[in-house]
Amino acid sequence: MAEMTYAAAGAAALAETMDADPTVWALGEDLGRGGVFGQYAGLEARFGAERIVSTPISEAAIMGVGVGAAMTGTRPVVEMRFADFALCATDELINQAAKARFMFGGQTRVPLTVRMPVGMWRSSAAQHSQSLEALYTHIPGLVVMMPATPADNHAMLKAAIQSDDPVVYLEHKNLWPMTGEVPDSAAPYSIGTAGVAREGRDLTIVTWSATLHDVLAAADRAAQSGGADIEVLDLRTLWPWDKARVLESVRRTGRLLIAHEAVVVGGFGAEIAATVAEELHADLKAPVRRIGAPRLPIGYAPTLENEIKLGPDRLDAAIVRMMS
Amino acid sequence: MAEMTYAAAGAAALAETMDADPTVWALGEDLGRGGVFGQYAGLEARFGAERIVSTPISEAAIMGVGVGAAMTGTRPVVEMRFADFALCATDELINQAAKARFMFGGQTRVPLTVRMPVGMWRSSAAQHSQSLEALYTHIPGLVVMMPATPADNHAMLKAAIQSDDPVVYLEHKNLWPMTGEVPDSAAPYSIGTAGVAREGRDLTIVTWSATLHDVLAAADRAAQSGGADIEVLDLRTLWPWDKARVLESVRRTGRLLIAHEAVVVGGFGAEIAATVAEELHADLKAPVRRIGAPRLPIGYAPTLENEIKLGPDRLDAAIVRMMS
Amino acid sequence: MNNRRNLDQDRFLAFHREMLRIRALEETALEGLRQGLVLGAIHPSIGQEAIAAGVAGQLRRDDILLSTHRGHGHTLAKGADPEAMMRELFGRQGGNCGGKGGSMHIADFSVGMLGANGVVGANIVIATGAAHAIRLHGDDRIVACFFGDGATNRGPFLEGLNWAAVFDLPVLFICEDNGFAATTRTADLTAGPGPAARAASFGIAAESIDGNDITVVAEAAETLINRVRQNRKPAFLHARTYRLTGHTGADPATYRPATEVEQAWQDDPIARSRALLDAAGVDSDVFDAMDRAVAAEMKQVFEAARAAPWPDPAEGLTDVLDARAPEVA
Amino acid sequence: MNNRRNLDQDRFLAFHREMLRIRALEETALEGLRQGLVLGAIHPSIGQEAIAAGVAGQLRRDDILLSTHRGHGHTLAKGADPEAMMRELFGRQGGNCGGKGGSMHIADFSVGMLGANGVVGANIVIATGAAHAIRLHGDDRIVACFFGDGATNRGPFLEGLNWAAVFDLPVLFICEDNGFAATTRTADLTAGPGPAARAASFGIAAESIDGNDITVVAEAAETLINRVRQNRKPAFLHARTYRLTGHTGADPATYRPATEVEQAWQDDPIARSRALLDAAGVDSDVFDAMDRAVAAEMKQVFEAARAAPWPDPAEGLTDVLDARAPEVA
Ligand SMILES: Cc1ncc(C[n+]2csc(CCOP(=O)(O)OP(=O)(O)O)c2C)c(N)n1
Ligand SMILES: Cc1ncc(C[n+]2csc(CCOP(=O)(O)OP(=O)(O)O)c2C)c(N)n1
Ligand SMILES: [Mg+2]
Ligand SMILES: [Mg+2]
Repeated sequence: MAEMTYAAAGAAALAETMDADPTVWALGEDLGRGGVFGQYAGLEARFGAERIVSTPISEAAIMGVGVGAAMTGTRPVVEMRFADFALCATDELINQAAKARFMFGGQTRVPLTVRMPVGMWRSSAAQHSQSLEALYTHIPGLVVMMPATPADNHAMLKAAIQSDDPVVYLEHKNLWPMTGEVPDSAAPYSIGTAGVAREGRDLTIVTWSATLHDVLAAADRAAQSGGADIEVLDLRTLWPWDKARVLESVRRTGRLLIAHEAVVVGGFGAEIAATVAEELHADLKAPVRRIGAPRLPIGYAPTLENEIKLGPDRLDAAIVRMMS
Repeated sequence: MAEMTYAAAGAAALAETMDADPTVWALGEDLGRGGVFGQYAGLEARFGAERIVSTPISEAAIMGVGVGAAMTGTRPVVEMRFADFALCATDELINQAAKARFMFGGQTRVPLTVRMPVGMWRSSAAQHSQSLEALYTHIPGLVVMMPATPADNHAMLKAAIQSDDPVVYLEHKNLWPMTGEVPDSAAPYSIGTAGVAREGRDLTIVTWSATLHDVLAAADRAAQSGGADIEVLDLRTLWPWDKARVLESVRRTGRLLIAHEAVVVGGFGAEIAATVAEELHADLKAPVRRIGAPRLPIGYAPTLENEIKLGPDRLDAAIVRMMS
Repeated sequence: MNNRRNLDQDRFLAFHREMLRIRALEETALEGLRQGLVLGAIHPSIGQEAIAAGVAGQLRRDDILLSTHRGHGHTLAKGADPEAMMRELFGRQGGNCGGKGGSMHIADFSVGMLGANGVVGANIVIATGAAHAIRLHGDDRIVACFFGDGATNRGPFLEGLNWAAVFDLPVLFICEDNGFAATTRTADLTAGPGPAARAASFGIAAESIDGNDITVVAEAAETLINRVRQNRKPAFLHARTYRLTGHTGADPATYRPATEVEQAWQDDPIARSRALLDAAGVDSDVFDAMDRAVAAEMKQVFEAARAAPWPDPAEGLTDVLDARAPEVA
Repeated sequence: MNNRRNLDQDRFLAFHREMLRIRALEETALEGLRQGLVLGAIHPSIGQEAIAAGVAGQLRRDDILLSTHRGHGHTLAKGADPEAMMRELFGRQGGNCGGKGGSMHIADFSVGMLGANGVVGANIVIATGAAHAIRLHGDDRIVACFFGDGATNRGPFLEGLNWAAVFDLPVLFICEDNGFAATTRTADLTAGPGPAARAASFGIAAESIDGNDITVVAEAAETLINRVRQNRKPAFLHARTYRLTGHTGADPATYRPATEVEQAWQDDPIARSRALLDAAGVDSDVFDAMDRAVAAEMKQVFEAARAAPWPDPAEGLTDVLDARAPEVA
C-alpha cells in the first residue's frame, strides 16, 4: 500500500505498463518536463526521450501519430494537455481512431489511450475548463473512462493502456493533488464497472470524476441531517457504463439523481436518465433528475464560475427535492 | 407558391438573403460549381466569386475565416460538404465560434451559419454518413437546426443566416432531391419552434430531419391498421428545442417515442427523453422510448447499412411496443 | 519524352503490367458502377498509374503504405488481391474489409497497406505515426504516404511533415499532383511555388518529377526509397500527372475543356510506357499476351465479386469494441 | 546594436513610453498574481515589448488586431484602457470582458482588438477571416495577427497563410519568436529553416528582424503596414526576441540556465531603447518624468481594479444565445 496523489498514481500506472510492455510509450507537449500538471514527473529520466516524447504544438499530429503508431504494433498514450485542445484533433480521434477497426473489417486494432484533463480549475475560463465526455460517449468505437480517486487513476489507466480499443481517458484537473491509498496488488480494473462509493437505501446518486467527492460530502450531510440514506455510485467508465449495477441500485432505492460537472443539456446524464426512466418506469418513487452545469460557457470571475459549479447548496437542494 | 427541391430551396433562401443583405456571403469547397449536391447551383453566376467563394481544402480555415469574418461585420455561410469533415474544424466551431460572444463579455456577435450535410446516403460508409447533431446540442453558444422539407429548408435557412448567434445547420443528403411547395410569402421561421407534421391522440413521436418522412409513413400504416392514432412532431430546431410543444402533446397522448437516425446512445433523443420522463413522470401511460442507430460505425454494404437504418420494420415494431 | 533504347526490359515490362492491371481493375470497377454493382463513390486514378506502379511497386512487402480516396492503384501495386478489392467495392463477403469499408476505406494490412482514407490529408499524420512506431521498433521498414495536391492545403500536411522531419522518421511522402482538387484547379487555390517548396520549408529534401514517365518515376522512387531506408529521414516526391477521368466515377468533369483532356491523353503513362518498350524492341506479341492475361484476370475478378454473397447482417455488429457489443434499439 | 544619433526623438520617446507602460502593466499584474488578485494564468511578455509597441503602436485605431495568450502588450499598444484590462485580469466589473474572459481572452473591440486566444494558433485563421471581411467591405483597413514561434507547428498556420495569400488579403502576420514554446525550446521541435521560410513557401514576402531593437521593429513594421495597406496582400514579419520570464507568471523556468537569462537581460529592449535615446541626447529628466508618470498610471490602475466589485452572478447568464437563456439545473 502506498499513499500517493492522483497525478503520481497516473505516473505510476504508466511506468508500470511501460516496464511490463516495451511497446507502450507516451507523447505530448512538454512531457519531458513532467507534463503541465506533473503527471509525467520523472518518466523521461527513467524511460528516455524515445519513449516519453515531447512533441511540437501539433495536436492533430499528436493524435494522428498516435493512431498510426497504434496500428503499427505499439500502445501510444497520447496527452492532450487540456480536453479543450483535443478539439484540435477531432478528425483524428472520431473519424480515424474510433472507426479504423470497424471500417477496415477487423484487420487492425487501435490500442490508443488519449488523456484529456477536464474540469473547472482556478479560473481557467471558457477554453480551459470544459468537461466534454459526452462528445465521446456518443461515438461508436470509443471507450470513455473518468477516474475519481488516486487508486482508480492507477488501476483504470493501466486498464486503458492495455485495452485494444481506443480509450478517451479524462482526468480532472482539481484532483491532481488529491492523495489516497493506491494498493500495490489491486485486482486489475475491469472496464465498464462502476464503484459503490457509499451504500444507502433511499436514493441513488450516479456521478463520476471530481463530482464524486462533492456528492459524497452531500450524502454525509444528508445522513447527518437525517434527510436521506444515499447510495453513491461512481460510474468510472462512461462507455460502456455499468447499467446492471445502476439498475440494481435504483430498483432498491426507487430514486435516481445524476450529478456531473458537464453541461446538463445533452450531457451523459441524459443517457442514464433516459435509460433508467425507460427500464424502471414502474419502480420509480420519483422522477429521475439530473444536475450539472447550465448550457453556458465557463466564466473567469469566481462569481461567474460559481454559478456553474455544483456547489453544496445546489446539491443539497437537489437531494431534498428528490426526497420530497 | 413554387414547387422546388430541398436543394433548390436552400439555394433560394441563400439567394434571397444575399439580395437583401450585402454582408451575406458563402464559402466552401467547389461552391462555384454549385456545391457537391447542387445546393449552390447558379449562385456564383448570380453573385460573383467574391460572394460565393470557392475555397481550398482547408476546413479549419473555412470555419475560422467564417468566425473572423462574422466578427467583422459580415454574415458568412460556411459549407462543410459533409458533416464528417466539420470534425476537421472543431476547435474553430466549439472553442471559438460558440464562445466568442460570451468570453469577450458581449463585445462581439458571431452571426455564422455552418451547413453540414448529414446522414446515410448511397453506401457512403463510416466517414461520409454520420449524423452528429448531438455533438453540437451539448455546446453552449450554438443553435442547432435540422430542416426536413423544402419549405422548411427555405424558411429555416433564412432564419439561420439572420441569427446573430452561430447556427449549426444540418441538411440531410437523402433529402436533396425531395420536392415540395415552398410558399413565397411564408411567415419567417421562428428559431426553436417545432412543427406538427401529423395530429393524433394515442402516441407522440418526436423526430427530425429525413427520419420525419419514415415516421409519417409508419404513422399512416399504424392508422390504417388501426394500431394507433399518432401525433408526429418535427422538432426542426434541436437547440433550443420546443419543449412546451412536446410536453403539451405528450400530456395529451401519454406516450412518447423519439426517433432519429443518429446513434441512440448519447443522441439528442436522450435529452428529450430525460426531460419528458422527469417533467411528465406521473402522466405517462408507458415509458418514454428512443429508437435510432446502434453505437456502431456505418458499414458500406447495404446489408450492414440496413442494420443501422430506421427501416419500416423497426419503426412499426417500436410503435406496437409503445401501444402494448 | 524519354526515349532510352537500353531499357531494362524485364523491369519495365513488370511496371507496364502493373499499370495495365491498375487500369483494368479501375475500368472493371467503373463497369461495376454502371451496372450498379459498385455501391458508393469511386475515385479512379486513370492516367496516374505510373506513380502507383513506380513507387508502391518498389516497396518491400513489409513496408507500410498509406493512401487516399484515390487508392486502388497504390493498393494493387502494393500486392493486394484484386478479387478481394473488387468484392470490397461491390460490398461483398471476402472483400478486404468484409464489405464494411468500400473503395474509400480499402486496405490490406497483410501486405502493409494501412488504408485509403475518406478524409483528405488525414493519412499524412497517421503515416507519420506508423513511421514513428517503426523507429521505436528499430527495424528497417519504411512508410510510403500518398496524397493529392489538394491535400497540401490541409493543416495535417504541415503537422505531419514537421513531425517526420523533427523525429527523423522513415517516411516517403508522395504528392500526386493531378492538377485538380475535385472540380477546382488546385493551382488557383494554392499559394506559393508548390508542394516541393512547402516540403523544403520543413527541411525535407524534395524532388519534382514527370509522374507520367514510368522510367522517371521508377528511378526517383528507387533512389528515394533507398535513401529513406538508409538515412532514416523523410523524403518528398512531387509527381506531376493528370486525372484523365472525372473526380468520381460519376463525374463528367464538364468544368474543363475537352481539348485539355484530349491533350492529356497524349501523355497517358501507359501509352508512353508502351512506346518506350516498343522502341526498346519488345515484341508486340508480348504486349498482346499481357493484355489478354490482364483482361482475363479482371474478368475473373469481376465475375467472382458479382457472384459473392452479401455480408451477413450479424457481421455488421462486430469489430467495434471488445468491452461491449452494439445493441440495436 | 543600432546606435543612430539622428533619431526622431519624439517618435521613439513615444515607443519608449509604450514599452514602459507594457512592462509596468505586466509587473503590476504579476504583483496582482502574487497577492491572489489575478485569478487565472497570465503569460507575461516581459522582454518582448518592442514588438508590441513597434507594430501594434503603428496601426490605425480602426485596423484590426488579433493576439495570443501572451497578449497584454499588443492590447495596450493598440489603445486599450489599462484599467479595464486590469479589472479583467482581476475578474471584476468594468473589465473589458466584464470578468468573463480574463487574461487569455482579453479583447477590446472598441479599438479593433479582437481578442487574445487560449488556443495556440487559433487566431491565425480568425485574423484571416477578419481580413476577408475587410476585402468584402472594400475599405482600407488591415489586420495584424500576432502569434508565437510555437504556433508555426499548428495546422491553422498553413491554412491561414495559404488562404490569405490566395485571396490577396490585407494581413500582417507577426511571429514573435521568443525561442520557447512553454517549457520547450521551439527549435528542437521545429524542422527547417524557420518561420520566414515557411511563410515564403506560401509566396508571402517575409522578413526576419531583431525584435528587441525598437528602431528596427518600428521601421520594418511601418514599411510592412504601409505595403499591406496599399498592396492588399499579406506580409510576414519574423521578429526574434526572448521571453525574460517563465511561460506563465507562476513558472520559475528552471529548465534553462540562469546565465542564459542573465545574458538575455543584456538585450532587454527597453534598456536598448533607453541607450539609444540617451545617445541621441535625450535628457535624463525626460525619462524620470516618464517613469514617474507610468508608475502613477499603473498604481492607479491596480488600486481601481482591486476596489472594483465582482461581476453580478446574474451577469454570468447573459451573452450566450438570443434564442434561449441558459437555465441552472
Ligand atoms: C477533409 C476533407 N475535405 C474535403 C473532402 C472532399 N474531397 C474528397 S477528394 C477531394 C479532392 C482532393 O484533391 P487532391 O488532394 O488533389 O486529390 P485527388 O482527388 O486529386 O486525387 C475533396 C475536396 C474530403 N474528403 N476530406
Ligand atoms: C492548441 C494548443 N495547444 C497547446 C496549448 C498550451 N500552450 C499554451 S501557450 C503554449 C506555448 C506557445 O508557444 P508560442 O506559440 O511560441 O508562444 P509563446 O508562449 O512563446 O508566446 C502552449 C503549448 C494551447 N494553449 N493551445
Ligand atoms: Mg489532385
Ligand atoms: Mg514562443
